[in-house]
Amino acid sequence: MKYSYYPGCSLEKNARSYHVSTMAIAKSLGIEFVEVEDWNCCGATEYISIEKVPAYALVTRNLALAAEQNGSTNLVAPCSACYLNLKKADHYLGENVDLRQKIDLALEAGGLSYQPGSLNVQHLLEIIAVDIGYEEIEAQVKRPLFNLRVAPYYGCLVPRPAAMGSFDDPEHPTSLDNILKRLGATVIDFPLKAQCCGGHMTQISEETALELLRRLLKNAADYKADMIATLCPMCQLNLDAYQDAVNAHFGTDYKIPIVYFTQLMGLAFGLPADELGFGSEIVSARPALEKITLEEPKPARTRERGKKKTDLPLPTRPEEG
Amino acid sequence: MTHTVTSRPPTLFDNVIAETPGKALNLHACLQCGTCAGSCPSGPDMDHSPRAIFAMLDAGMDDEVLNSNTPWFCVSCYYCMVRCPQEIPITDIMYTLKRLAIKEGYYQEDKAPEFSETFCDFVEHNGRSFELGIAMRYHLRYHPLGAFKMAAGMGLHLFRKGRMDLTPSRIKNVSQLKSILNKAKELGGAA
Amino acid sequence: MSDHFEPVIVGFLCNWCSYRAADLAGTARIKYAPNLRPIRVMCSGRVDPQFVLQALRSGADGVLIAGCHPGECHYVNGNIKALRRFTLLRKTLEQWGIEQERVQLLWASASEGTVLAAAVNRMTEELRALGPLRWGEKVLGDNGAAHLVVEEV
Amino acid sequence: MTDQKKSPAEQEKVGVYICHCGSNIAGTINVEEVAQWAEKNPNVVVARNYEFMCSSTGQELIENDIKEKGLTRIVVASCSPHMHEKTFREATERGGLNPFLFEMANIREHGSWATNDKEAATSKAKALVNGAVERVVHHAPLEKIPVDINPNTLIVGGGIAGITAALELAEGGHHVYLVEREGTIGGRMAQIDKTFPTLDCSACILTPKMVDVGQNDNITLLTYSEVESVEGYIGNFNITVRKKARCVTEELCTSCGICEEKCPQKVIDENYGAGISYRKAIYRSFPQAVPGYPVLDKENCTYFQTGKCKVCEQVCPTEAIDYEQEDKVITFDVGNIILATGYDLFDARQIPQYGYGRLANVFSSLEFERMVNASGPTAGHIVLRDGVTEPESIAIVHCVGSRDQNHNEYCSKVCCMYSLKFAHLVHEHLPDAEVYNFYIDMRTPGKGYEEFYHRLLNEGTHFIRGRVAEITDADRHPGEEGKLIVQAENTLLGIQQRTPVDMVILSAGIEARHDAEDVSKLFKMGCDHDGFFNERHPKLAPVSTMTDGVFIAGACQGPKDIPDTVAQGGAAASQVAKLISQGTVLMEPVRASIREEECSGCRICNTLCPYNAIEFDEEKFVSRVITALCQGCGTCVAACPSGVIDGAHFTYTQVMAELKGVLWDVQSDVLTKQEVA
Repeated sequence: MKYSYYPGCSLEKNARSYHVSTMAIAKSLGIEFVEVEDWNCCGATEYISIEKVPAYALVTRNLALAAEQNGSTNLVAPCSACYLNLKKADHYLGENVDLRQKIDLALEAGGLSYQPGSLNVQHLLEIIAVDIGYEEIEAQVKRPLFNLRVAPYYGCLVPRPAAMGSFDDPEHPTSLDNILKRLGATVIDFPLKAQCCGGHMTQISEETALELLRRLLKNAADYKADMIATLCPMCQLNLDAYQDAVNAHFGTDYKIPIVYFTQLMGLAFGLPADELGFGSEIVSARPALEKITLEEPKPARTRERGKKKTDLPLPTRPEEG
Repeated sequence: MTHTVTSRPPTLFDNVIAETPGKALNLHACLQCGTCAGSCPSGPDMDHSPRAIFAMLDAGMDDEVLNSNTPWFCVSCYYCMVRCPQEIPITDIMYTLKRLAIKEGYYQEDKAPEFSETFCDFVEHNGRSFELGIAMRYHLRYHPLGAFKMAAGMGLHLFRKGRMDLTPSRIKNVSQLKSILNKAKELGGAA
Repeated sequence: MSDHFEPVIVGFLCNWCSYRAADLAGTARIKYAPNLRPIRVMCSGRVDPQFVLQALRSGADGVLIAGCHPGECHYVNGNIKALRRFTLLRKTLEQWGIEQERVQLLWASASEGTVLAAAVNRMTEELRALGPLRWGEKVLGDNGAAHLVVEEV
Repeated sequence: MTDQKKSPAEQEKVGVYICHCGSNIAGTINVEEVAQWAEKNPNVVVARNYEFMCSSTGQELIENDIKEKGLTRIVVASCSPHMHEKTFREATERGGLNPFLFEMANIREHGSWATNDKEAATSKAKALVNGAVERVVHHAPLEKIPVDINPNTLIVGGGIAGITAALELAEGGHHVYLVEREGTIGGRMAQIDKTFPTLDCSACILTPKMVDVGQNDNITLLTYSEVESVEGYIGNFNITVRKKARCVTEELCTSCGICEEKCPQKVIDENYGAGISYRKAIYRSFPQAVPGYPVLDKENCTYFQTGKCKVCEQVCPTEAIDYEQEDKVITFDVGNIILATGYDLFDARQIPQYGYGRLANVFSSLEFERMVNASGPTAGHIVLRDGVTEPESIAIVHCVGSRDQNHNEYCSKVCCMYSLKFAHLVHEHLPDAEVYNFYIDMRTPGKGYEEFYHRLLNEGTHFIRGRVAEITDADRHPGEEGKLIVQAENTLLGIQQRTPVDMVILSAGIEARHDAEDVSKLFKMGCDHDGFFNERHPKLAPVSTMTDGVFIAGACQGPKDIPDTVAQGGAAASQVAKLISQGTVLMEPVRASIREEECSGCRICNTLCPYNAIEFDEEKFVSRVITALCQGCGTCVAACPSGVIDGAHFTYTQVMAELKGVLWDVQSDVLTKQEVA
């Protein structure tokens, strides 16, 4: 399968490991990524806060380039913020005539043009969960992640806003859970899986940001997660790089490695850890990874309806229902 | 969603709707139910809850709205937006409020605008951002102590891990980007 | 296009849904384009293609056929029959170069006054853009020969 | 065409009457001008405008003109024919003309009310009036068709609405077939513990009525049955019902309940038990079930699944168990139908952030109704999902799935009140427990309802104005550990609150039955886009439908509490009783007829007719309409290739005339040449 690939600024440096591991598993899964030539920053959540039309123009230049270079009509972004900005621009331009006309003129000034809807903007998680599919993933597993307790963490911008059509539930997404289960990991029912890491709040009010991070770390720890699997550079950066700050600020002692789900996939696919960018995380993942065993754990006690005699029957879970 | 058009001069309420893409007209249908404020991760730090902001807009308390820190504390998690029973694009409205506040020259010192602006002129000159570099520069510019704390806190870590550099990468066709952005600014005005 | 052209639309409204929808639009004081001239039929299935052709020949710029939603027809499935005839009729009209917008089919239940009003507004706009039908030039040519053919349809 | 031959248009003397309807019409339309203009029409003898044509004086105008001026046709331009067509037809008749020699032009709903543009409204009015005049001259005198009313009635749904309607009719001496899908009648009301605001025990007031139904000779009770087909029309419906096999010989069963007691197979009771209690594979939903004999649920029966067991057969003292029993298909005739099919509860799993199905101690309102009910799984004790622990704090969440564009836009009407009732019941059962009601708006319209709210305020319930954002078990502080945290904005304080509680009750809204649309198709009547059945008129005909002889009652028409439901049950019954005592109804003579001499016998019409009302005469090789079956839709009229089917009162000539009439001002030259030629 062939996709146009928009790495985004983070993957160039701070989230290098995300990029490397993505490329590594792409090989195993037979995905071809064609990087968009001379792409520019998507504007993150900042640019749109200052100026609307330039913000959309900035994003749309990338869409225009991707469409023109036609590597594929499917444009993939591994970074949640980039993914949403690209998708949103494509959506609103199709919907809002006035904005569309302005952007057309702006692009024209750069000798470019873009027809909304001509690209299908996808997040990396979507193509792996939906286009590739769980069966194929399971087929690639050489070293199952037995006994590794992972908290699947989606963050905000992939599941939400669902208005433009989301491939997963905006409140209770399950695709990452399913991927990790197929890798053999023990996936915890992480209540905060789609809660917010604070985004750029670290730059605006550290107080606020640290509290948001604390909630996530505490809850993951309460569920005895060995690590948190993310799919967004911003989430990874905040949870990883500020973990010390959180501990210092709240007098806690969290040591939860934050890794990209692609790194865990690569590991399960039997690829060497150093080719997956392990080691670049600040809270080291090594101790957690050492917990991985060869034999499968006994299946965790699933809540049967009315286990104990006194118990009242439970309604079936949404997934089952 | 039909809304009767009147001849009176546009209020801030009208402008917010006009400047927000998507189903912004739904703002008229706000039930004041508080789902947005109840869902907001950073809500407790806002001086007015998003719901209150909408009520204030309706009441014509324009200064208070534009002075409010509410939009600046929005972390764009979009929970309010997916949960709103009236399908109001709340997160997008928060972006609009930020833009209008800047346009009207409101906003508190050493808050988000500078960070955003730092970010933006970076992008405009290089075509690429590199958050950490920007963060550093932002802190050095606006609160050196903060910057020191940062560096001490995480900056060094990242430095050691080779995840941070202070030289941004540049795109080839910066001139093309510039002409696009300049045209866009000319068309878009501040908001 | 003449600057003040106001299209005339003949509406065949079924007694049970769309005629009542128009009643409701009125009762609810929904203002919409006055260009529609409604004619009541018991069911959209009663709309004989000849009615439509006659309307266009008699100077209407467009015809709106409105019935109950599929599955809600008061007469089980008259509206589906209307749909079939409509599809065929539209094809025929296209042969004569009569634009699709000129003959439209609409589902509007008795509770959908807004739907009907919106449809009339939309259609009026579309026809304003298209301009007068000019049946004579389009279909008849100079001698009325083609006309006779039409009569037979 | 035939009616062209009779009465050449020129000879008719038409009277035109333009109604002001106060300012409703005259305010927008220049009625004076329209009248004067109309009088110019060669067929029009007199055109008047009058303030209120529907007033007795207005009608007398018509009557006198007919007598004095010898009018032969009448046109009234006023409101919708659905309003006053009847009125003016009667006036026409009193004047000595056949009522069908009248035509109405709707210049109010379709005219003055639909635009503010006076000029446009006036010219539209002219067009509509002219259409009516051109049409009416082609009208033919017609007689209404009398149809006998079969005095038997079908009632679908054995809830309180159906029960009420059935008893009203049966006690009035009319026979009723009451069809219920479940094994017993009783419906939702049988699941409920107490009723608001009086708090009397639901079962105590319901079961006597259920018993009455069971004992009334005028009621044929068909439980565990479903209607399969409906043929015919008002007065003469032919019904087919499938009586599902319950594997119990009703004649032999004494309702002793031993089979139920001994059955080894325990099943979660998703239906009556709301999924929170168990039943056996052979069961009665509750002890007071009517009828008293049980139902064997084959899907869960050990014998039917494995071929072994047969315990019930062994223990039954009267050998009433019959595993070979098969579905029975019953057919019967009725004159009228009442649909009282009730509602479904909104499935709270559609709102993941409320945790229903994931968080054990989040309960649906129906689950709580069962739990707090003395005959429920915990004998009325309010406990957590573990079945033993009493909650110390309970949150009641209003508007779950209601007033929400993402789910149901409408207000479910009963939730505020039953949430208040829940709060009260908690205070009653667990005096020390804290109760928090989270609401958007408190809606308590109804006799004694607001007073009930005040009572709850005094009982110390915490009322928090704010729609709940999320319910989570992810604690942030020691105080929240092991609790369910209800997060919402207290909108009156403008602050976000996290309220730790032991138990959450979701006050789920009311939805149309999942299969409401199929049912509406089966009975040939409409339902709105929410799936609730459409009434004929929201104010003046709330229990009638667009289909004559089919009535609706209760929550199948829209969210409703018990008093309203009972009222509608009664109303529907009296509508039916009226028709029964009338004995016959006069139906519009709008019927198709085939001019046999001209029929080519192509038989196209035969298959088109939705009522199989067209038969084919093999000897004469022509088609013929069975008038009694014809409903007058006109599909065949439009389809007849040789145009020999006349749709009375909607003939080709009449519609064409009206058509040309409404287009009087735009007739193109080409056409007039044609007309002349």
